[in-house]
Amino acid sequence: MSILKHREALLALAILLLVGVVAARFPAFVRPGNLANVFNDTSPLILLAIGQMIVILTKCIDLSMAATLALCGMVAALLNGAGVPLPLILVLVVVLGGLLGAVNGLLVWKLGIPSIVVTLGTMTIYRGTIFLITDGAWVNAHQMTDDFKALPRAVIAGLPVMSWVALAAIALFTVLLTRTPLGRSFYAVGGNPHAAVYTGISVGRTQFLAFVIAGALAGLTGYLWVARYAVAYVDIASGFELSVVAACVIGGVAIAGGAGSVIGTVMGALFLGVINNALPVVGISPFWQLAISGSAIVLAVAFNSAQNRPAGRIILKSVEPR
Amino acid sequence: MKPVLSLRGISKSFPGVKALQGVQLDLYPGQVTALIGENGAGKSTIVKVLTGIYQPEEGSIEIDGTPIRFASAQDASRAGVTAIHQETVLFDELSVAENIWLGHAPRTRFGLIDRRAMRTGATRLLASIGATLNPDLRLGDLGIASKHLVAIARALSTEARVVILDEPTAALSHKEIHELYDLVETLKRQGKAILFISHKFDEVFRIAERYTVFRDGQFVGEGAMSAVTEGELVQMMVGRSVDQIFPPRSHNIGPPVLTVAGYCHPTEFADIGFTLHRGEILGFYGLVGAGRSEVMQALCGITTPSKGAVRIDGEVRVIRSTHEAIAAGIVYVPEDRGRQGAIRGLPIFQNVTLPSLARTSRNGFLRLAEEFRLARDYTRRLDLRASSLDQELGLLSGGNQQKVVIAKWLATKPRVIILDEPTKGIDIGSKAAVHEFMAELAAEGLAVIMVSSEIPEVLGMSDRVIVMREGRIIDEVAGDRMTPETLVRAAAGIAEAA
Amino acid sequence: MTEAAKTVATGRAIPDRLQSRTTRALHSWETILLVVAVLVFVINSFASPYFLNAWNLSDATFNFTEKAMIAFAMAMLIIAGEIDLSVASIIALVSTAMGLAMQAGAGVPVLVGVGLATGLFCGAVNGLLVAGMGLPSIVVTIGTMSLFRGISYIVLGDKAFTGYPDGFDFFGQGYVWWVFSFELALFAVLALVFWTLLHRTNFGRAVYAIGNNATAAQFSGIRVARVRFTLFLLTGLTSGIAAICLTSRLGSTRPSIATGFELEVVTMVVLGGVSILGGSGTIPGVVLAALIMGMVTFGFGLLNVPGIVMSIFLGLLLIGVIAVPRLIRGR
Amino acid sequence: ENVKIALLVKALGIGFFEAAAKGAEEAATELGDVEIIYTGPTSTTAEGQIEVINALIAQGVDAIAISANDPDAVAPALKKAMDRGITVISWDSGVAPAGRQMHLNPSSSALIGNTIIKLAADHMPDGGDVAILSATSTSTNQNIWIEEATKVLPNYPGINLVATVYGDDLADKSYREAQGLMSTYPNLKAIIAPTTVGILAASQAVTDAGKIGEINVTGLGLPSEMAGAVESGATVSFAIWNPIDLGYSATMIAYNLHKGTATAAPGAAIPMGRMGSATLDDNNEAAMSDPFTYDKSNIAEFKSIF
Ligand SMILES: Nc1ncnc2c1ncn2[C@@H]1O[C@H](COP(=O)(O)OP(=O)(O)OP(=O)(O)O)[C@@H](O)[C@H]1O
Ligand SMILES: Nc1ncnc2c1ncn2[C@@H]1O[C@H](COP(=O)(O)OP(=O)(O)OP(=O)(O)O)[C@@H](O)[C@H]1O
Ligand SMILES: [Mg+2]
Ligand SMILES: [Mg+2]
Repeated sequence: MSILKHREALLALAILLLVGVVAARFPAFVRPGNLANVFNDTSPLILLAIGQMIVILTKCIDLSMAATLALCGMVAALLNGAGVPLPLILVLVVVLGGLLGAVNGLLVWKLGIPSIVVTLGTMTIYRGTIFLITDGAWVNAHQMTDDFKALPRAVIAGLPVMSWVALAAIALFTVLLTRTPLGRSFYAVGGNPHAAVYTGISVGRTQFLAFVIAGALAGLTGYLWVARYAVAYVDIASGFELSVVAACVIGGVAIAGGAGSVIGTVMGALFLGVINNALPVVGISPFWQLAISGSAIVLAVAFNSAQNRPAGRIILKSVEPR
Repeated sequence: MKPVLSLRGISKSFPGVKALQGVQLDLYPGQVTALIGENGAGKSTIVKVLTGIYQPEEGSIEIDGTPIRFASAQDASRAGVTAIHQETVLFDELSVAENIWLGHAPRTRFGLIDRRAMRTGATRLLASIGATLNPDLRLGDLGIASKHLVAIARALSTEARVVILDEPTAALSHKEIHELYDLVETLKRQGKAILFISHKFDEVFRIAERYTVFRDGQFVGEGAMSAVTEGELVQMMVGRSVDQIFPPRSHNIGPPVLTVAGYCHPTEFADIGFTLHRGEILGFYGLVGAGRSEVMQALCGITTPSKGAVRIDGEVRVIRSTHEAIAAGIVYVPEDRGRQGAIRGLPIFQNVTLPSLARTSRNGFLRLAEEFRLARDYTRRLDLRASSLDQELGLLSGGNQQKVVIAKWLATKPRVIILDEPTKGIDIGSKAAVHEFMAELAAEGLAVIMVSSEIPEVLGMSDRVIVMREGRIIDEVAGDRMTPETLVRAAAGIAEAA
Repeated sequence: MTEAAKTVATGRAIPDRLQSRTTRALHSWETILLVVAVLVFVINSFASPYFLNAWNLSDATFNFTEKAMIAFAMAMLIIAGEIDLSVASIIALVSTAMGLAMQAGAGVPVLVGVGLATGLFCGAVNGLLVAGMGLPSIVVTIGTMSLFRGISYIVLGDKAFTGYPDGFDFFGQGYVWWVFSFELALFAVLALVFWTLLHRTNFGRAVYAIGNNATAAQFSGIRVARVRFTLFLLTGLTSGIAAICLTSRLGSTRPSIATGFELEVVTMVVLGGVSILGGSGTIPGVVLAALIMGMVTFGFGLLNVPGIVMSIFLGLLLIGVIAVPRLIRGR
Repeated sequence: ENVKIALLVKALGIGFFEAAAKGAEEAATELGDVEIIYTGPTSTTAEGQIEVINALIAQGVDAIAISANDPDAVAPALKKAMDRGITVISWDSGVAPAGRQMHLNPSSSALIGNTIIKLAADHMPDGGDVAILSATSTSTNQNIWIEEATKVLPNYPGINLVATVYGDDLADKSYREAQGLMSTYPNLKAIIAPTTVGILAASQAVTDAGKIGEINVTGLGLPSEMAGAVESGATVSFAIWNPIDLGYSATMIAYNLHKGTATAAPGAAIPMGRMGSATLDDNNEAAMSDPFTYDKSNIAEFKSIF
């Protein structure tokens, strides 16, 4: 635990440093309004990264999250077009997202197909489904009702609802992961699947639940995304799955499962969010963005593994020559 | 007396193996029942059936005379059956308290985990078995013995009526083994029914009231411990009598082959020096964790020593990889067969030839005919039982896997062979075979190092014994000094009796 | 099996093989793939009148040749228990490097040299991070995936390299004989090379051993880190070769070149029966998977079915070919 | 035997191209013996378009009219198509001369470049900062327009172009880029987006930032998609040519070239049905018509058409 805390503190420091460097040249960047903006902008990444983290905890990976987001977002837009009331849409996208996650989970659980293969397949299937139900047509701002578009940007106590959703998810999942049997079983299943069976935890079922949670989060984010950017089409958030994995990795989630925390993941996402938002401000060409986040990932991995290296037994310290 | 738990006609098979065929087992309150059988007899399998991890194809489980089904480990735990399994089954990333309570943690009013209750409960349980561990520590930061204590505390946390111990002493030191015996006594007094699995007859006779014997997945017999002798038990286990455990040795010792001097490692060992001769068996004794394996692994290029010299036939050799070690004629048969020795997914013949590929191939290209020839030679020599040489190694029984692993090292035609705990967890029958084989190797002029934690084995097999403690050589024992007493004192760091 | 074991116990000699090689081949994954491939071929011939035409089939091979070249090396890497998600980005970086060389006035041989060297260099970076520092390959290569392509964005930004010298177009557009393109010939040659490497050499055996149990392989004297490093070099090299072909075929370089190739390559490898968990798989399987994927996309293309519908089909195929046998076996 | 003309677009599903496809069908009906194959990749990549081109060649279509994702990368594949006797023209977003017989610009590039600057300048009497939000960095047509716009910039004193960013024709990326522009340049007065995806996203971003009236979003957009922005005031005016006309004209040209009723050579005039005729310049390029400006006064009339 102490190593984990240590790592998160360092990551927080790195983010502060980054913000500080930017602020040194552009003080406007650290205006609370702008920082809130950065957070709001990073909210979808945070939401997805939390879901992905839970999946990774159980020794799986979900490459279909972005596709789930896109499909649920499109369905939300279509339901809106069909006159379905907003609260019902919200429920439906979360359920749909959960169902799509459940498909992944069932294939992993019941057929024992490795998650990377399953989600590689469902990733294209889910995205293709959007094309099948829309024929590729876009849903544009003028085809959406105002209240549909307004929800994520409605400001409550100084922050848009989108940010509040992310904050709520952070709180909810911190409690879930640290204080409920289900949460601890995610760690157990990933940390030592063999032992989990002996403890009466079903590895497959737990992995299934992780996929359902990830799917439901992606579904909710799908609505938020579509409503915020006021557009839905086949390709939204394409490639986002890799940013999500990157956020987890930078946040110290062990890709082998069993280790990681919500707060670390959130900071991993914020780290990427700050970079994305700061680059244009600092005047660095956006073409640098990819290389910078790539380097950050490699450094984070190297750093995490250096921290996790067993220190050795140091048995010799008690054997001083007499 | 009525049994608390009884099994009738239990069968369980795995692809290719009938692990259990209609076996029976009874456990009585306040009594220890010893389950005895060779490797692969099905002991661990019945434990897994009892704890709901495997579901048997046939048979019934009764608790207090009522039939019951265990669909999962949780069912069994609710019914009052708990086990300390043969393999450690804990979670490095979770805290001590969480490891103890995972799956049945105390809850607060809101249904959340009650961390305070968990912590105090853990402290209480640990105290009851004489351990003082901080329940907030990450389990991964603990040593092996402490982990074992946590496993025991976990088993006690469920208020079980039936406690199963599957080879609990295999990983423990002398002192800890005795603490465990005390604990078993306490549990007995509390009226719990105990199933105790062990290959060590002395401890079985010491703590058990009853015995049950399995052979090849079948029930052979049961009865009171007081009404049976060691010889009869062995007879039941193997279906024949095993009279002599250690083979006669021709102590025909030749010139030095391997000389080690001033060997050090930054964290694991220091100042190791010894000489090994042709035709000699050199024993390495020490408690678990003494650093013997690390020394051997350094000699074979798996870990890197910080300084020191290794000479083979008087010539200084620097060994930085296992590849170079094999070229120099040193091979290491590792203690952890499943992880370090056997490649279960590959066919038997490929396992055998893996370290010898340089010999069986031409210019880097494989020659299957050569490989089969080599594999045939060595598997025959070790009397391997398998249906074909291209069978996957993982489909063989543990003892046969071990034979393939040994064959693979012999096939490299080494000059020095290091066997690390060659008989750990092996039944008496196979043990004798391995011992005989070691004696043969030495007689053929091979230099043998045997790392072992079993005193009778060390004394019975070795020409000389080196004792290690905390990463250093404490003593070298030969001739008249080769007594159990000397070894135990040296290993435990107790001064020679005045 | 118990029975077999008993009879053997008396005879002692253990037979080399129980099943003949043909029996074994008939029960293999490759046979399933072959059946699927033939089915796809037959269905396509009926579905479109344009399918059975030598030139059309030859054009269709361009849909998979470049990806398949990488897939051979990727298959070995995955069998050894690692993965390289940066291959498409290596293509971008290699293509950019060749563009820079071209601007500096390099001729065709130099361009090819630069391409291969850059590919090897990228492979070495991955190899160093994974084999040298012991980092998990999946995250390392997600990182270098951004890094390599990122460098190419930094160099090129919104520009493109065009105007590759005459003769350079041969690699992606030239024909060796009749309808057989240079790319197709190279694909065949590489298939043979990698088949030999994986199935007929000590190196290939080491790859399987590492994928099954790396610790035991190390204890058996296999230089695990060196093998892993070499495998990353190979994916780097084949990505470099693919980059030369693709750049030549497109006649230009953009930083967005080959976007999304990595997942198609992995799909091809997995469809080819390589276990994503490492330890098993064959090159013929990958060749068949490449043919299937190429024919499916081409067949759908002839019917003017949008690409995304093809990818649904491939996604279903990917899950289906793995799920169906498991379902039949009752898992 | 029908003439098979493939209308190959950057990606399926984009409103602009859907409208162009309508125009192509209109031309087909008018000509009577034409079959339109409306096709394209699902994302805007050159590799995707090449696979489609290969499939079109294999089907033996008579003509391909392409709006290219990359002018250079698709050229070899299109050259192969021409070698096999297929008529190839590009429209909207062009192809390098080696890969097509002629290119139909929706309007003259110079005119478009001037128009997008003028639309911004008209509502900035005191001058100020403007920024451009384009499509992908490789989009041929956008790059040319931006180049032309930069050329005429000196004619608009006081107008200061501070940045050009790329939203890749992705709504979310364009939105974020627009946000970035607003936070980086606090004095920004206008965002010019010469792409229908970008202008829509930028007007949404400006609306969300509460900067309607402060920042004017303009550029090229579709009336149906922009109606809301014009009503809210985020966009005062924008321009576009009629995509239906564009699809119609491209089809007509492809048909005429295929039938041999016209040849693609500098100076030639190729008939485009109701749109008159296209006169080729030295690069074998032609312009269809002038862009048309939409604002509050006429948007209602056009938003139901395209
Ligand atoms: N998961 C499994 N898959 C296949 N075979 C198995 C499995 N588990 C056990 N077996 C086989 O079942 C038989 C009984 O094994 P079991 O582990 O119960 O033996 P054991 O008596 O506990 O032996 P040991 O003394 O070595 O612990 C062996 O032949 C073993 O190879
Ligand atoms: N203090 C400790 N902390 C953590 N792990 C330990 C400690 N002591 C021993 N171990 C572990 O216990 C195992 C046995 O240790 P080691 O191999 O050094 O002892 P050995 O004398 O060779 O014992 P063995 O007889 O089991 O071979 C090793 O895997 C080691 O990692
Ligand atoms: Mg056992
Ligand atoms: Mg050891």
